[in-house]
Amino acid sequence: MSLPDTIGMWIAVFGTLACWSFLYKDNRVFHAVESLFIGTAAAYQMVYALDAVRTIAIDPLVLKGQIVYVIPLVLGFLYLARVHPKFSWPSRYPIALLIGVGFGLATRTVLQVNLLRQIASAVTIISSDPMGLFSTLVTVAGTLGGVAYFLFTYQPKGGQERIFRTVTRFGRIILMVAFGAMYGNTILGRASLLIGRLQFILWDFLHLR
Amino acid sequence: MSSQDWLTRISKLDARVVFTLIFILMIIPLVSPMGLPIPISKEVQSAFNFVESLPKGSIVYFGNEYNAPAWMELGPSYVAVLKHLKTRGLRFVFLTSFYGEALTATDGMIKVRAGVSTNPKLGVEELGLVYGKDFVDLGYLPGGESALAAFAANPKVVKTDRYGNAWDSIPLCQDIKTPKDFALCVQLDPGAHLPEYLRQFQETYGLPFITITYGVTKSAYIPYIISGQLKGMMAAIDSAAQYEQLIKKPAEASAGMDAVSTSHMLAAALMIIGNVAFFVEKQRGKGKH
Amino acid sequence: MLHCRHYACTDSRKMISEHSWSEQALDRNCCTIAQLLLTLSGPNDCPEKEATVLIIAGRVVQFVFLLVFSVAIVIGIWLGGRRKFALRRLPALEAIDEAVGRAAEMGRPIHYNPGWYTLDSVEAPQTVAALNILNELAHKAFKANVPIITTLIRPDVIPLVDDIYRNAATSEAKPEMYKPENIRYLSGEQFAYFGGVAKIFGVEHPSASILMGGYMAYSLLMVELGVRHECFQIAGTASWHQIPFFAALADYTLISEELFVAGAYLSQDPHLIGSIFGQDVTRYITLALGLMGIALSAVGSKLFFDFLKL
Amino acid sequence: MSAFMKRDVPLLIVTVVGVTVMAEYFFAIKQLADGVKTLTEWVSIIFGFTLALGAINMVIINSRYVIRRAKERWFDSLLIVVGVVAVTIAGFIPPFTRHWTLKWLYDYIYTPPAGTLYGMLTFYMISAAYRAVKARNLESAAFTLSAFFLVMKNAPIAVSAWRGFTDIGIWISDVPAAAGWRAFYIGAAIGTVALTMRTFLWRERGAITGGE
Repeated sequence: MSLPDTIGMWIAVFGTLACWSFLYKDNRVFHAVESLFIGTAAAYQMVYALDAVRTIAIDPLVLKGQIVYVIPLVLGFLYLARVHPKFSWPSRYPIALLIGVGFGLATRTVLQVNLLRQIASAVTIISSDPMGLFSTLVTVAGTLGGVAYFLFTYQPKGGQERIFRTVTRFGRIILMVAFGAMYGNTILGRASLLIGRLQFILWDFLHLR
Repeated sequence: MSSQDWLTRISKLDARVVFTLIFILMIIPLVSPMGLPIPISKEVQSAFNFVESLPKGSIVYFGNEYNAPAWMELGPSYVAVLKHLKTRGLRFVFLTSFYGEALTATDGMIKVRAGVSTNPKLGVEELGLVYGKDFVDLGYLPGGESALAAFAANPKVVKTDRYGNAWDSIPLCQDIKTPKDFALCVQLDPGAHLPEYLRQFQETYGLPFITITYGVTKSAYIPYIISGQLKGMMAAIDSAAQYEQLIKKPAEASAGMDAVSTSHMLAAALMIIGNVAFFVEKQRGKGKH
Repeated sequence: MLHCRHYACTDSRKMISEHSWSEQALDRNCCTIAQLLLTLSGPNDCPEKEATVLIIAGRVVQFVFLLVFSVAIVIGIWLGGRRKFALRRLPALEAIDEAVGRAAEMGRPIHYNPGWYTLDSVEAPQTVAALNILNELAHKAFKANVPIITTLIRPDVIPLVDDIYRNAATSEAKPEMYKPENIRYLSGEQFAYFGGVAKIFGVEHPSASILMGGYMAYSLLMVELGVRHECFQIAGTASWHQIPFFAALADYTLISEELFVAGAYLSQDPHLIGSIFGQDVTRYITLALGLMGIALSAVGSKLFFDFLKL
Repeated sequence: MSAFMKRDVPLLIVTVVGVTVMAEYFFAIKQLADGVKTLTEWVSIIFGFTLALGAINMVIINSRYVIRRAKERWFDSLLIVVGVVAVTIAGFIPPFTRHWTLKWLYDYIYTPPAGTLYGMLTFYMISAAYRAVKARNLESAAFTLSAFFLVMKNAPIAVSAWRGFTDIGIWISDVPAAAGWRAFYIGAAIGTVALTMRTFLWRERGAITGGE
């Protein structure tokens, strides 16, 4: 292994231990490592993004004379003009463009992905054996109850109130089952990353194998 | 000590005590493995069976998408599959088109860079692979799905391999004319790129697929298994361990599985204890009023 | 002529997967750059026949639903101007007053984070919803002389937060509360960002931490940090993979849609409340659609699924 | 400058751009497709500048702490500034991002803390499970039970003791949990459409114009 890689690896070990120390107590070493991490990460992302700006916009503008790229570059500089309080409002133009694109992208597929397909899968009858029918029932009732839970303006009157409360409570319980399942499942993925770290320290550095 | 004290202590246990318990319970099995049994799941078994069924000399295409910090989720399965391919006498090709990092399995430094090892050597290297004959690394073809489409239409669009060798000078590449020359695509998937791969290679060329993905993605991909589009799936460390068991070459994932068991049992035990303590305290509270 | 291999006629479309982000990947298909008018001849034989229909095959139903839902919201906004709608209580949003009150009492700031996603991403609405909440929060907090420290993982929202601070300070006649240094970008890498927030918590001891918007793995670290510093925590997200941690650990939680209505709820603007009624109308439509689907698939008809594929 | 230029034009841009991007998805019109392609390219250019603004914000705030010698703070702030400046210089020296120092920084300064903190989530998940996952009422009982069975399903030792943990775990995630997620997604979809409409109609604009 080359010298930079060797040095780097020792830094990596040190970084790992410094991060773990946070589990015990908030401490200076952890914050020092994290601060360096913050600075490098921010600059690293910026440098790559600006390099992309160079290849996407500046090169075609300068080398090929594609004038249209002046517009996004100006919009980009309006963002930076924000640093001076007097020029703060023009940055709303590029922001408006970003939000427009974001909302457009979000809304155009959201019904298909999050609503229509979910309904289609909710009403699929799994199988006709008793367990399958029971599962289908739970699926259908759970989905409908969960959807009803989100009702904001419905005001039940008289006898409806109890039914409505039962249905939405059931919906809430179903949501909690989903959250619990995700919680339980996530431990596995996180644990495997921790195991990787531990193997690194135990096997490669301490040779405990 | 009265039971009252005992309960209060249990329910107000310092998080650091729990952290220490986790450390101890995960370190012990890594240092002295217990070798607890690892049950094999259907998706992994069927992936293994499919690789077993491929004729000798077939070429396997690796959609090599992944990022270094997540090595432990994808890497062990990846290495296990590579080992299996080699012992079965299959050849393989790597290509990346979504993740510019273009780290490859045969580049042992990936493990070092992922921070999980100081040893820049992977298990596969011991198998004595010959570059250009057993495998070839075509590097990074940028462009995501459109790059995949271009590669599917004409594999020679990748003019050189990762190290700059011309396509025509590589013996293995001579056997690749169309995607139909591949017997299988093993796709590494840290970011839901499977649909793009399926669209470009399966719908047009009917290429069989196995995916190696994150634990959290698993349930999202189960429907692909049911529909038969995926021949198998490995997700997170447990699948990797199962594959290692199937090829009878236990490695890092198998060694880690004891720690998975202990950490999960600890989590379950703590949940039970916490709830019992909570209930007993609640009953006592009721008794008082 | 370019032949577009549309998704509607492939196997993968028939499969229904659970998770939205993978679905979003599924939805990006080659037809977005279609250079031809596509056919509406049904899902089974779509690629080759051509007819002059403007809407891309497989997206007709989606389009109709989007239109119907939008109209329902617009009618809701209109109705809101003429009728008063009562809203179900959202304790998480009422807890915002409690958070401000506590902070004022203790003389400590409030910490706010508007989530992970950039303004141009498909999850942008979550970020904008979070900023709408921040706008209402800023007015309440500045009125009570409580500073808000907004930590950011995405720099593109810096100007928006700055505007919110400035306008809230001006309209509450508390110009001294406008402090640009309380807007802190701490890099776009979630674990570096977390380190920066941990430092801020350690030095400035916020009394409450409000986390809204879309989240990634750092959500758990953030709520645990709040627990460690005994903060009063309100958290809300529509990110399925992080909501479990908020639901388990925060004092109050906004789940999914509740995040999107929060701005309207807090503003008490009758038109916006009306639009929430519009949302409920779309929910009735959704429930009716579901019941129809069940009825049809119970009698063994595939009609419902074929309809959705249009 | 008038309120028109400061407030109305940006709001108009949001609506027009948003509707265009939506229309492009539904209609097969070449001009629309080209327009949206251009827009997304512009967005990726602007995005680079937003990161620059972020870095500037970071340097300004932290250099103030350093200059003031702020208690408990100035040293960390100095490290942040040093990090930003060092990487920026490395990134602007040809061959720019292909310089080996950037790769090295990525491999050894950037990746290890990220990986470690990712793994550290295990500690927090388990300790939080102990502290907070309690059956206080029916809802939290549902959460607790379902988390418990999924944990058992993922533990090989538990599964080899009783195969039933696998079946229960799979049933929970495929049936009730799947139903819960569907309701969650449907809510998110409705909320997104509603927020979009409120924004496009300029009704809810706290975020975009700071409530002006």
